[in-house]
Amino acid sequence: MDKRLPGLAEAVSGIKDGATVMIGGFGGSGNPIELVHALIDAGPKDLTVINNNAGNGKIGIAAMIEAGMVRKMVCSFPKSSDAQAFNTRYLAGEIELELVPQGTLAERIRAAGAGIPAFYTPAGYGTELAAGKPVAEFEGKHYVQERWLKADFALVKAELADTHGNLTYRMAGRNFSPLMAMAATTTIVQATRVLEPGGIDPEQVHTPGIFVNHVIEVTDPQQEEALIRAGAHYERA
Amino acid sequence: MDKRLPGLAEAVSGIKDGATVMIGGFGGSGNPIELVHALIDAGPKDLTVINNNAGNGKIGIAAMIEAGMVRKMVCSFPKSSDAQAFNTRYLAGEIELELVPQGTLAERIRAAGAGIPAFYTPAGYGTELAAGKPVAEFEGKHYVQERWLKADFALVKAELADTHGNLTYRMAGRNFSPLMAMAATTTIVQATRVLEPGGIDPEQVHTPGIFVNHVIEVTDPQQEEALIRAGAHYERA
Amino acid sequence: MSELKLTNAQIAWRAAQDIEDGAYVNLGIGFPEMVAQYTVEGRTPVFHTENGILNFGPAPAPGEEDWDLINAGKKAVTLKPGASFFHQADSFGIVRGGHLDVAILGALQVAQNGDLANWRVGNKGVPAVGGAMDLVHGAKRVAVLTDHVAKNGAPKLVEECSFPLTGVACVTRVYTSLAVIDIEGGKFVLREKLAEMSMDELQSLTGAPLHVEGDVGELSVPEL
Amino acid sequence: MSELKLTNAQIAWRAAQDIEDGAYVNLGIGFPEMVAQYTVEGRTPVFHTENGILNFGPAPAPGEEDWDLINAGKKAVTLKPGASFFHQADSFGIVRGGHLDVAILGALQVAQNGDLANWRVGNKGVPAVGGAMDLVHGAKRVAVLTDHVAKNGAPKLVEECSFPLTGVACVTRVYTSLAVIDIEGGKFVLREKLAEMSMDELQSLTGAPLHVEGDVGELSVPEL
Repeated sequence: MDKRLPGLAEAVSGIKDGATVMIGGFGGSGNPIELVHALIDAGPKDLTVINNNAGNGKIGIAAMIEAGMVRKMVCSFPKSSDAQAFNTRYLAGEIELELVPQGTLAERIRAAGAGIPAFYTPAGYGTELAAGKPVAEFEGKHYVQERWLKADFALVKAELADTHGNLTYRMAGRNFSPLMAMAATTTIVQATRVLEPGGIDPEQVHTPGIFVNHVIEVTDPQQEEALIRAGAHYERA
Repeated sequence: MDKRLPGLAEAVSGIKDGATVMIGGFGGSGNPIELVHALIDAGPKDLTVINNNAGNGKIGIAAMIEAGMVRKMVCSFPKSSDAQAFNTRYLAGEIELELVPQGTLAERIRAAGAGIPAFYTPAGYGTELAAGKPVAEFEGKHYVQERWLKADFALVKAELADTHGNLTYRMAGRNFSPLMAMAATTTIVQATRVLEPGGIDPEQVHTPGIFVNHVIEVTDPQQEEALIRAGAHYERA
Repeated sequence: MSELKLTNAQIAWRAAQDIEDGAYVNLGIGFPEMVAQYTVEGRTPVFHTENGILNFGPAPAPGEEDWDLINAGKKAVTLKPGASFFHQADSFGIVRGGHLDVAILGALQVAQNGDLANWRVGNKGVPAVGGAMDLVHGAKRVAVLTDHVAKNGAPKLVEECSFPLTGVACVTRVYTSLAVIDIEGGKFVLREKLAEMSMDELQSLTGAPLHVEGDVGELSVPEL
Repeated sequence: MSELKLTNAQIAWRAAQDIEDGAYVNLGIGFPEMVAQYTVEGRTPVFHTENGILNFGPAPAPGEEDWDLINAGKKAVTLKPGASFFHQADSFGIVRGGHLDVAILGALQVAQNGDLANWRVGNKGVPAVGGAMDLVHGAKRVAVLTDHVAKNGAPKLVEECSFPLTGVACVTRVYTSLAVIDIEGGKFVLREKLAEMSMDELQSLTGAPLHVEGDVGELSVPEL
C-alpha cells in the first residue's frame, strides 16, 4: 500500500464542479496552501468550502473566491485582517454563507467522521443561529440538535506522513485537520516529509492512515500568515 | 501546580459509598490494578463501576465484586476467561448490569466529557438493548438516541505523566482511559513515571492535564493478564 | 472431505479471496479471525481491532506476549510497520463512520433481509455484547462466516431471526459451508455453491428462498 | 483618573484577582486577553485557546513568531512547560464539557438573567461568531468585562438584550468600569462599586435593578 501521488495537480484532479471541499487550517496555521493553489489551477466551480474562516488576503481560500470557484462557505468566522474577497461577494449576494459556531462546526465534522448523524449541544440555543433547529431539554437544560457535516474532499496539511497515510501535525496547525480527514470521502494530504511505514511511532500518530487517501510530499510548505504579510497574490497560472 | 499525591491510599480516599467509578482498561491491557486494589483496601460500598468488562479472575474489578463493593456494573462484555465473581452474583440477582454496546459505551463516555448530552447511533437499533430508547430517522436510516455517561471518579493507568497531569498511554492500554479522564468529576491517574512539566512533548500528549486531578507514580505496575495467569488473588489487607 | 461441506478453514479461505489489496478489515472474535491466515499472496490488507489498533499482525511467539498489545479477543498480537493506536471513541468512529472496507463476523442466524443474530441464543445466562452491535453498521461490506445449518440441523439462513437481533438489515454477504450468498433487496441471492450439491438440496437446507440472478459460480476451495 | 471610571486595564486587573492558582482559563479575543497581564503574583493559571492549545504564554519577540503557534485571535503566542496541543473537537469538548474554571468574555449587552449579546450589533454587514456561542456554555464561571455604559451613554446592563443573543442565561459575573456584579436568580446583585459613586448614580447608569445582598465592597484597583 502506497498512498503517495507524484504531484499536487494529480492530487486535486478528481475535484469537480459542485463538490464540497473541507480545507484544514485556522487563521494562518495549518493551511494546505499548496493544495489550495493547485485546486485554483484546476479550476472547478460551484464549490462548497468548509473552513473556520473565509479566506484572508489574496491567496488560499480568498484567491479561490476571487477566481469565482466558491458558491457557498461554511465557516464560523468569515472576518479576517483582509477579508475583502469574501465580504465583497457576500454583500453583493454572490456567495452563500452558512455560519456555524466554531465548536459546533468542529463537532459536526467529527460526527460525520464517526457515523453520528445528529447530536445535541448547548451552543446557539436561544440565538438566531439555532432558528428552526430542533431543541430538547436534558437534565433541566436546553440544547440544540445539530447534524453531521460531510464533504466529498478534505485538503489537509500534515508535518509527517507515512506511505500508509498515518499523519502527525505541527503545533496548533492541527486544529480541524484530524476531524476533516475523518469526515470526507476522499482525504488529500500534503506533508512536509513522507516516510516509510514505521517512520512514525504508532503511539504518536495523530490521524490513522485509514482516514487518508492520497499523500503528496511538499517539502518546504508556505505559511499563509507569512504570505499575507508579504502581500502575496495567487492567480491561476 | 503539582497534581502529585504521595500514595495510592490518599488518591482513593475521596471515593465514598454510592459513588460511580469509571475504571480504564480493556481485557488485560491498561488496567490501573494498583489503584483498584487501593480502592478495595479503602472499602467503599454500593459502587457503580463502569468498565468494558466485569472483572476477571480474583483481582481488580473481580476482587471488588468479591468484596461486595459493587452494586451495579455498566459494561459491554461481562464475560471473561474467569468471570465467576460477576456471574455468580448476577445470576443470583445480587448485582445489577447495564449492558451497553462497546462503541456506544465509548461514545457515551466521550459525550459526557465533551458536554454532549445525547447523540444518535445506528448501534442497537431494532435490538433488545435499544428497547424503550428514542429512535429517529436521518437520511433514510434509523438511529437510537443515547445519553452521556458521567462518573464521579475515573481511575486511569498512564505510561508517562507530568505534574500538570498531561498523560501518554502505552500501546493498546489507551482504550477507554482518555475518554474516562474527560467524563469524571475527579480523575485519578497512576503513571509509571511522573515527569516535570515539559517532560512530555506538547504534540505527543494523549490526555491534556485539564482532565486530570491527581497523579500517583507507580513505577513498576502490574499487568492484569499476567496476574491472572499466575493465579493471583487480591483480598483487603 | 468426509461430508459434503467446507471446513471452517475453507470458509475463511473463501472469504479471504474477496479482500482486496490495501483493504481495511475488521475480523470478529473467533472463527472470523481465521480469515487473516488465508490472506491472498501479494495483498496487504490492514486489520483493525476495536480496542484501538490499526495494522496489527499475528500472535507473538509464546513467552513474547506484551499484554498491552492485544486484540478485541484479548489475545496478544504484534504490530506491522505503519500501525497506529487510538482510543475507543476514535476506534468505533472508524467502524460507524464507514471507514472499514469490510467487517467479517460470525452468525447464529441471518435473515433474508440482512438481519443478523449473533450475540445470544436466548434470555438465559449472562448477556455480553461487546462491539457486535457496532460492527454491523458502517463497514462498506458486512460479511458473515457460518456453517450453513446449525449443529441440530436447523437452517441458519432464515426468513426471520428467532434469536435476539444484533442488527437490522446489516449483512451484505454470507459465506457458508455450502455456498456464497449475497443479500440484496431483502432476498438471498445465490452466487456460488458446491458443485456436488444440487439446487434442491441446498434450498432444503436453507430457511428462506434462494434466488438466482445470473450465473451461479462453483464454490471451489483448496484442501486446507 | 480623569473621569470616575476604571480603565480597561483596571477592569482586567480586577478580574485577574478572582483567578485562582492553577485555574484553567479561557480569555476571549481582544479586551479579555489583557487579564493575563495582571495575573496575581504567585499564581499560575493555565490558559486555554480554543484553536487547540493549553498552557500558552505571551507573544514572542517581534520576528520570533511561528505562525503554527497562534491563539484564537490569530496572534502569535509561546508555550509554557506542560503545554499540550489537541484538535478542535477536543478543544471545544474542554469548553462544553465543563472543564474550564472560568471563561472571560467581552459584551455588548448583558441581561439581568445572564443573557449575553456580544457577537453582532444588528443584521448588517458580514456576520462572524467564532467560538463565542460555545464559550458561554460549560465553564464553571462565565465572566464578562465591559464598560458599564456604551459610548453613546446607553446602559450595557439591561433587563433584556436588544442585540442578537450569544447565549441564554449564561453569564455569572460582570466586571464593569464602575462595579462588580453577580447574576443570581435572574437578578443583578451588586458586589463591589467605586467608593466615589453613589448607589443612586450607579443605578441610573444601569438598565435593570441592582440588588444588594449583604455588604457591597469597595471596587479598589491600582493606577495602571
